[in-house]
Amino acid sequence: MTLRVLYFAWVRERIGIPDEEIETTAATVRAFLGELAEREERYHRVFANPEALRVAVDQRLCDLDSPLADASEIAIFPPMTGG
Amino acid sequence: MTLRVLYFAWVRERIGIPDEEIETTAATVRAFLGELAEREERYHRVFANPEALRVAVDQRLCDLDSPLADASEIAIFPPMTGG
Amino acid sequence: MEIRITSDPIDPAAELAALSGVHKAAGAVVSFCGQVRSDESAPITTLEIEHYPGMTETAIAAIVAEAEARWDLLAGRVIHRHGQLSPGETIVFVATVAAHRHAALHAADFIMDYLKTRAPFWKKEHGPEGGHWVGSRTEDEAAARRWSDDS
Amino acid sequence: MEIRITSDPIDPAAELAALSGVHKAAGAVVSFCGQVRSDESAPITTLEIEHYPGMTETAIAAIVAEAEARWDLLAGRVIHRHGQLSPGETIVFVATVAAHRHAALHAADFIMDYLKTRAPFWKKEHGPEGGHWVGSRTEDEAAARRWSDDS
Repeated sequence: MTLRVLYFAWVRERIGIPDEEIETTAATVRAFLGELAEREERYHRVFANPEALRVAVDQRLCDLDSPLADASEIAIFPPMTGG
Repeated sequence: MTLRVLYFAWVRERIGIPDEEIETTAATVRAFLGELAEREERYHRVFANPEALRVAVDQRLCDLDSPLADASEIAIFPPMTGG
Repeated sequence: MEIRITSDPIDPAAELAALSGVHKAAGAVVSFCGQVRSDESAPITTLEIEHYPGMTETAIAAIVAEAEARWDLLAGRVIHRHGQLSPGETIVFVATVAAHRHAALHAADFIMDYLKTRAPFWKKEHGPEGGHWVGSRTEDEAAARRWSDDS
Repeated sequence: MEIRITSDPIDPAAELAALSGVHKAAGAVVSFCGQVRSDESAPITTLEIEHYPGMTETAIAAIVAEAEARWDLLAGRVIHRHGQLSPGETIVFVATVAAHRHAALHAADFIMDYLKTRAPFWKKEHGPEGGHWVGSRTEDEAAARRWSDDS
């Protein structure tokens, strides 16, 4: 499937783009982050430690072990610091 | 000693005056309220049940068993309902 | 902290404006307004607030001093009406300014609990069926006790 | 409750004025303003706030819905800035209106804890020594967990 992938805050800065489309067969969020870490070096540096990141699938916060299922959009970012 | 005695809220309304001077030898707040209850009927109705009242001696909240000592002003009122 | 006991109307927006964006180290500004309710089940035309001039100022100053001892506050304000109030009018305005949000929130909560039970004010509600003195609520006494149980 | 996500300045006094004295059954109006701090030890020139358009609205609506399920609220407002802010400016404004004061105070406290940890905003501080992303605070995570432990 094709996922729209969004990056925010320092994840966006380190990857260098705010969003992109990525083809994947990953079954879970964790598996997808593992695929990203295999790409170029700058991806590896960001995604090698997924516990430091937060993920929203189709705009809902979810765990690393959540299924990707029929997702169309995944956003990856640091812990939120609003308020 | 001579005490300036102040009444507030329904205590004031039932006694009928906001303040008066009263001569007493009472050693504690409770003893003084007992003396008041011995006066006219309207005093008796208000002071017979001192647990329902609150007392400030020289503008500080105190217990029924607090000493009157060198007090000059005593205020008697229902539980407060500010805020 | 500034303390005022007044028979003049309180303007919560103006009071908040005077505290917002003023203190450089302030990360949080909390305001609490208590206002005269008028439920359909118990309509009131006027709320009368009696107080004990002299003691009121001392009692509120003691409450504020205790809040300042418990939390790091940069500024604040406690304003309490007395006299005759109409439904919707503000009875009490409490504001707290702090570097961190929990200090500001907890201090405002504490000041309100103590004002309810330790400051010499009494409320009398006047409505179509006459006037009656508002009774103290056991919940208010319990709320005030929270702060001594965990200190 | 009204929710706004905006790059325009927030005027806390005007927001509070719109909620004060409006609801007949309201006994309490609480407001919380979070504002940009600038300590002498860590001076900042600009606070930049990034957010996730689309998800931000949904996340805040979910937080507000949970507050409304937990407490009887008559009205309220959550306004959050994004973009470039200067020291002293208001980042977030939360107001709650309720019949009783603890509902209003606790709901505001809850909404702030959840906004800090569950709404997709990120802060970057810019100062004389460059810019850096603000790290999340473990105290904020712990504060947000308070509300699930006792439910």
